[in-house]
Amino acid sequence: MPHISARLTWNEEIGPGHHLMAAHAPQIAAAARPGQFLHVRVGPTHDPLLRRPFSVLRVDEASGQVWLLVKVVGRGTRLLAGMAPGAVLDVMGPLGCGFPEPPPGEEVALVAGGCGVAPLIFWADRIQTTFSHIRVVSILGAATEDVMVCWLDLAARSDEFYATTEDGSAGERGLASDALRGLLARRNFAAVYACGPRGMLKVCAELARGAGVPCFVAVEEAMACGVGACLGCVVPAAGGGYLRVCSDGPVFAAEALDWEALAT
Amino acid sequence: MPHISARLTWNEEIGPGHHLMAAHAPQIAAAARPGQFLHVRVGPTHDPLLRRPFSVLRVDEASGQVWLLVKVVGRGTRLLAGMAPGAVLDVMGPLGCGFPEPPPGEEVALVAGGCGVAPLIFWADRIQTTFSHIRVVSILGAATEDVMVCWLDLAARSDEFYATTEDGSAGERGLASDALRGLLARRNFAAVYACGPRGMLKVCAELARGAGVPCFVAVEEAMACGVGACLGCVVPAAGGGYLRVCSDGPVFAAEALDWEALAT
Amino acid sequence: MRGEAGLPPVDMSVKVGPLALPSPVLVGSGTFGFGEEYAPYCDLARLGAIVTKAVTLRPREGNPGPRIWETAAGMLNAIGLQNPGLERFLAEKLPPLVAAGHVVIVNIAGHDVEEYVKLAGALDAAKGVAAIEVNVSCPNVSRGGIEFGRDPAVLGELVRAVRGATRLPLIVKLSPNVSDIVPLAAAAMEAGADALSLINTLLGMAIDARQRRPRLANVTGGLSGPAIKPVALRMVWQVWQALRPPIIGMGGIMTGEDAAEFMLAGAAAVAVGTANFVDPTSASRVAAELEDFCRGQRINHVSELTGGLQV
Amino acid sequence: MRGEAGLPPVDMSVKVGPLALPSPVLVGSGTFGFGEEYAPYCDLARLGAIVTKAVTLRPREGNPGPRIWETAAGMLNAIGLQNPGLERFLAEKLPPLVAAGHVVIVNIAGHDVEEYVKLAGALDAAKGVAAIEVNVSCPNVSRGGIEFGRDPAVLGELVRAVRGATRLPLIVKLSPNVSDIVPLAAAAMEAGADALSLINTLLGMAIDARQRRPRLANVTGGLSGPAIKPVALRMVWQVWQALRPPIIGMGGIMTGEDAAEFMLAGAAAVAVGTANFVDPTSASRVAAELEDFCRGQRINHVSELTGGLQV
Ligand SMILES: Cc1cc2nc3c(=O)[nH]c(=O)nc-3n(C[C@H](O)[C@H](O)[C@H](O)COP(=O)(O)OP(=O)(O)OC[C@H]3O[C@@H](n4cnc5c(N)ncnc54)[C@H](O)[C@@H]3O)c2cc1C
Ligand SMILES: Cc1cc2nc3c(=O)[nH]c(=O)nc-3n(C[C@H](O)[C@H](O)[C@H](O)COP(=O)(O)OP(=O)(O)OC[C@H]3O[C@@H](n4cnc5c(N)ncnc54)[C@H](O)[C@@H]3O)c2cc1C
Ligand SMILES: Cc1cc2nc3c(=O)[nH]c(=O)nc-3n(C[C@H](O)[C@H](O)[C@H](O)COP(=O)(O)O)c2cc1C
Ligand SMILES: Cc1cc2nc3c(=O)[nH]c(=O)nc-3n(C[C@H](O)[C@H](O)[C@H](O)COP(=O)(O)O)c2cc1C
Ligand code: FES
Ligand code: FES
Repeated sequence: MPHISARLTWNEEIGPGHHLMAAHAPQIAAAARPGQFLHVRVGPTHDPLLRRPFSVLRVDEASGQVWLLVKVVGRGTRLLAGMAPGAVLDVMGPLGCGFPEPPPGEEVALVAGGCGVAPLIFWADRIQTTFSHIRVVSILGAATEDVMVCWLDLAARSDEFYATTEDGSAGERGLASDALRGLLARRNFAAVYACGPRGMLKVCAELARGAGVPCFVAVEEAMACGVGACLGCVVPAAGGGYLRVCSDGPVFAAEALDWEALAT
Repeated sequence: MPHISARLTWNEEIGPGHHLMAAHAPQIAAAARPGQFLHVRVGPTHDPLLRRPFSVLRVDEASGQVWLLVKVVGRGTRLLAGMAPGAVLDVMGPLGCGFPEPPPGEEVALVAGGCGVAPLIFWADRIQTTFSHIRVVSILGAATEDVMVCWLDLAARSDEFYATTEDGSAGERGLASDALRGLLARRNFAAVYACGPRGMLKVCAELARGAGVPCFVAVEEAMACGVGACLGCVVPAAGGGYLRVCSDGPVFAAEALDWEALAT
Repeated sequence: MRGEAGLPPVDMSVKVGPLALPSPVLVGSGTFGFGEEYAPYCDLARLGAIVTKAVTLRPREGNPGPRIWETAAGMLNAIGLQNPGLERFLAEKLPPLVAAGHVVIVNIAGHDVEEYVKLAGALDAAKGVAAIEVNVSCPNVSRGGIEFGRDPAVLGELVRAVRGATRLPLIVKLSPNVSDIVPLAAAAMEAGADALSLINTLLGMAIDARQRRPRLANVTGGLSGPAIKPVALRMVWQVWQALRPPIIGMGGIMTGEDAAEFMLAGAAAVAVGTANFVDPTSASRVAAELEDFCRGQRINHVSELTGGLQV
Repeated sequence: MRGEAGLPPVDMSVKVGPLALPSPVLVGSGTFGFGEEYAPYCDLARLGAIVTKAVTLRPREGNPGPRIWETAAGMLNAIGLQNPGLERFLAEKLPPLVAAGHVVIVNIAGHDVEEYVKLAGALDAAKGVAAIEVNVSCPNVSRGGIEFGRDPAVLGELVRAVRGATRLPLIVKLSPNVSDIVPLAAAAMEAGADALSLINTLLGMAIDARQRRPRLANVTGGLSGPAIKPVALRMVWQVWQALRPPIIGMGGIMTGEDAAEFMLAGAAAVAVGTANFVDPTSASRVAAELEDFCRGQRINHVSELTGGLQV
């Protein structure tokens, strides 16, 4: 978990407000596991003050590059997305736990909502290289076609790929979780891995439980420290109490979380 | 006194920590008078919060450019000096009063200390074009040769030019005010115009008064509004009370200020 | 989104107690001079009222410089109530504002109850004053307002006396440098205030470590700007929860959305202060952005925001 | 400038009342966990002491999320004293810190005097606790410390009781949410405190205008970071001027120069809090920068800074 200066090498707007960015950070590229995140300073002054967490989308160990997908939602992501290649990023990472190894079985389902595609691309890639006996079935949901970014990166690393949009502008009309519902009814997944909005995660968790399939979700929550010290980023745990997204997660077994309390 | 967005067209480090910068701002270029300043935002967030004032060094009405000399002394100037051509500056100006017209006479003395050279270059230029019967005698003082910036710009607009450095690395060893002392003893200036550190201004004011020559000084003080509303930027007035640097100044007749109170 | 087709206009008029204003966006006392300096930058017609720099009975020179210092997302000031005094205010500053058709709220400060009473009486007799804002919290003048604003009994006495001297709407501007703002708000309202302004500056300090000297000649000063917004919002909400009085909220408002936050916390109107220094168009821009915000949220009347926070 | 040739080394050791520390730079309670999380980033050996997250008698779950929100140059937190409780602290958290040779200051919080007394007694009996810091100001737990920290009499009673339960150096951490910090500081010192920590967080609030909801589940939270530095400096200076007690200063310290400012205002030591989140090397970096600052200023012993402000 180094704390380093990484030179930005790529910044491309690949969809409205969606930036694909790369930084030269060989230590991180070598160490990162799918599901982990980087904690990034977005400006040189005291405002904005806190770092911003972003999932690792992909690493290129040979060139020492780490790729991120940044969606502009507020001032921090706006500043980051405005940085030009050559700029130096202050990065901590990789942080948090990654996706757990697939349980025995033939195929797994990856369900991505919007920007949640980032860690699942990395995960699909890793499954294909490290657990090559396992088939990857991916679903990517987005609101509309133009914000369905990186779908090719996910599709290229999947054995089967499904896309959904809420308005039907690409793929099936509907939600990623609708597609999962259909697949779970017909198929026998060893595990479901999901990353996206909380509502989607909740439905995925419910569907997987109904089908008796282990489900792992990557969760987002506002962070301060990113290393487990401040107790700021918690989500409610199933047995009561709280878990830290930054260090107990961001990937959790669905049954570890109290979905009732989480949804509110 | 417009409030505009101006594109940065030039940023060159002309001495250690000294940046010559230009922005495209035709309205300002047309309106600015020597001694006036621009009030510039140095970042897009709430930190740093306040604008920073900089004297106009020169305008180019034909190309609509305004030139500034920025010395890096703190975080605001560091941010500004780090901006690349193409960046958009949020600028208010020209603000404040300029140098008053030279009184009747044959020659005037311009005394610049360090960055104080900026408004005097503009003033020398304007005197040469508008009051061409008046000879400009300039003195530029700096700590050392490498921070003696823009001397050529001043010298080129002066009929006589003297340089001083504290370590003797360029020009005479000593202070700009020492050079003024010598000149005042031999010459009959219509006015002395000075811009630089307060200690230098005080000596210039005393010397000019001793010689019976009107003296005008351009003063610096931390500013908030820059337009006379906040009463934050005051200097003590000769008769008691306070004057606003931003709107009563930044150029004052030396006798308008309470030098005793100012120096502390 | 302004003027977006098909969307109804937003009614921006508000009532702050007895005071009817064309817009909920005012300016913070002391941050807008007497209005004239910002006229070239800011559309004063969009403002609900212009709140003047504090006026005192006699002219005041104010504190020596340095009077201001920038801090992280904020600034300290120790102006020290520099102002031309009541007489010159009435003769020179007020008439042009009134002639231009502005709603004028006059902020007053005094050394003792008597001075406040005299000020209020004179403003009551003047033409064109819409309301009086009583500054009981200026932390910069040693014998000044701060004691009034820290003790409910002392504050009540002051407000009662001023109330007796004028029929104009009376706004009491509270200090945030207190353990509990609610008893002070209650004391002011019980003593006859029509509305409360929340908040004045937090008392702060900055040091030049190399010179080992305070950055301000006055040593301490008032902290304002975005840095204090969370404290200001909390106080507005606390007072609103406890008393539901008419509140003018302020403290670090930079955008229309900031203004909406203050209104949701309980403010009937808001004031833009330090933001004017950062962007001279701030006050009218905040008004325009607030209107846009309402339009985007399908709010027909801006006052629907007041106290609308769901807890 | 560190290690610049010809310059003498700086003695960084300080005394905070009876407590001798190898460096004046500590960490703020609750911002450094129990030390373990920052060990990979920060050279803990450069720190004067590690101040733990608040420990309570029984384990606490803490508040529901969202617990934090970023504000301009600051952040709000409403963690709600989540901690494993005294027993597990003594069994699991304290021993590794002690084994690593760190000076450990344990921050304690309770619902009532009795809980504080029990905590102090148990820590007195434990091995390796260098001092106790009594948190009387955590604004997040409704029945929690805040009342203790707002009334001099109540505070004095608490401190006296805790004083009776331990011979360890006793540090009382005051709340800044008060009208006048000096009487509270005086009450704590008179009741037997050895030192004061100044300041805890300012009570603040943030609102999501579009959702019309508070940003924190707890509605209000504690404001920390550079935004509050001017308020913290002012309070340290006020208390120093009035009482000259041993002070641990904190509130927005990001750099060694910030630390020097607090010491000049009167602090014998300082704590780095929110800065740890921004830069995980902050605490040791601040110590190194402070040492460099002293060297640059030709100061041989860092404690020469304490109270050195020239007013
Ligand atoms: C483990 C993890 C992985 C993430 N991966 C990605 C990714 O790959 N691509 C991507 O675009 N976004 C990702 N996010 C979300 C991203 O961190 C936020 O969108 C970002 O912090 C928003 O910052 P802002 O200043 O633009 O927004 P603002 O709304 O202005 O931020 C205000 C505060 O809220 C926090 N915040 C706001 N939204 C979120 C959020 N969804 N999650 C966490 N904190 C938030 C910010 O960090 C900041 O502290 C991830 C979040 C987490 C926790
Ligand atoms: C009328 C006028 C004209 C000026 N012209 C020039 C110029 O042509 N070139 C140039 O390099 N500098 C000029 N200055 C000084 C310049 O404004 C400051 O150096 C700059 O504001 C420092 O900002 P900072 O953030 O880098 O420094 P910091 O020390 O970090 O600033 C902290 C605060 O103090 C204020 N401040 C610090 N030093 C000064 C100062 N000397 N004058 C005013 N405010 C100050 C800053 O504006 C800021 O609010 C001028 C100042 C004035 C008042
Ligand atoms: C430079 C300056 C001068 C001020 N003068 C006064 C004043 O004369 N009377 C008053 O009641 N408040 C005064 N204030 C306080 C503001 O009106 C306002 O309450 C405070 O600054 C918080 O709002 P802001 O953060 O938007 O600035 C002053 C503030 C500043 C920054
Ligand atoms: C997330 C967080 C948790 C905190 N928890 C505690 C605590 O448990 N006990 C305590 O006395 N202070 C606590 N504090 C207050 C800090 O120790 C410190 O006094 C305050 O944050 C001001 O310093 P800073 O601005 O450097 O953070 C906490 C602060 C933060 C930001
Ligand atoms: S962000 Fe601090 S514990 Fe997770
Ligand atoms: S900077 Fe506001 S009056 Fe000069």
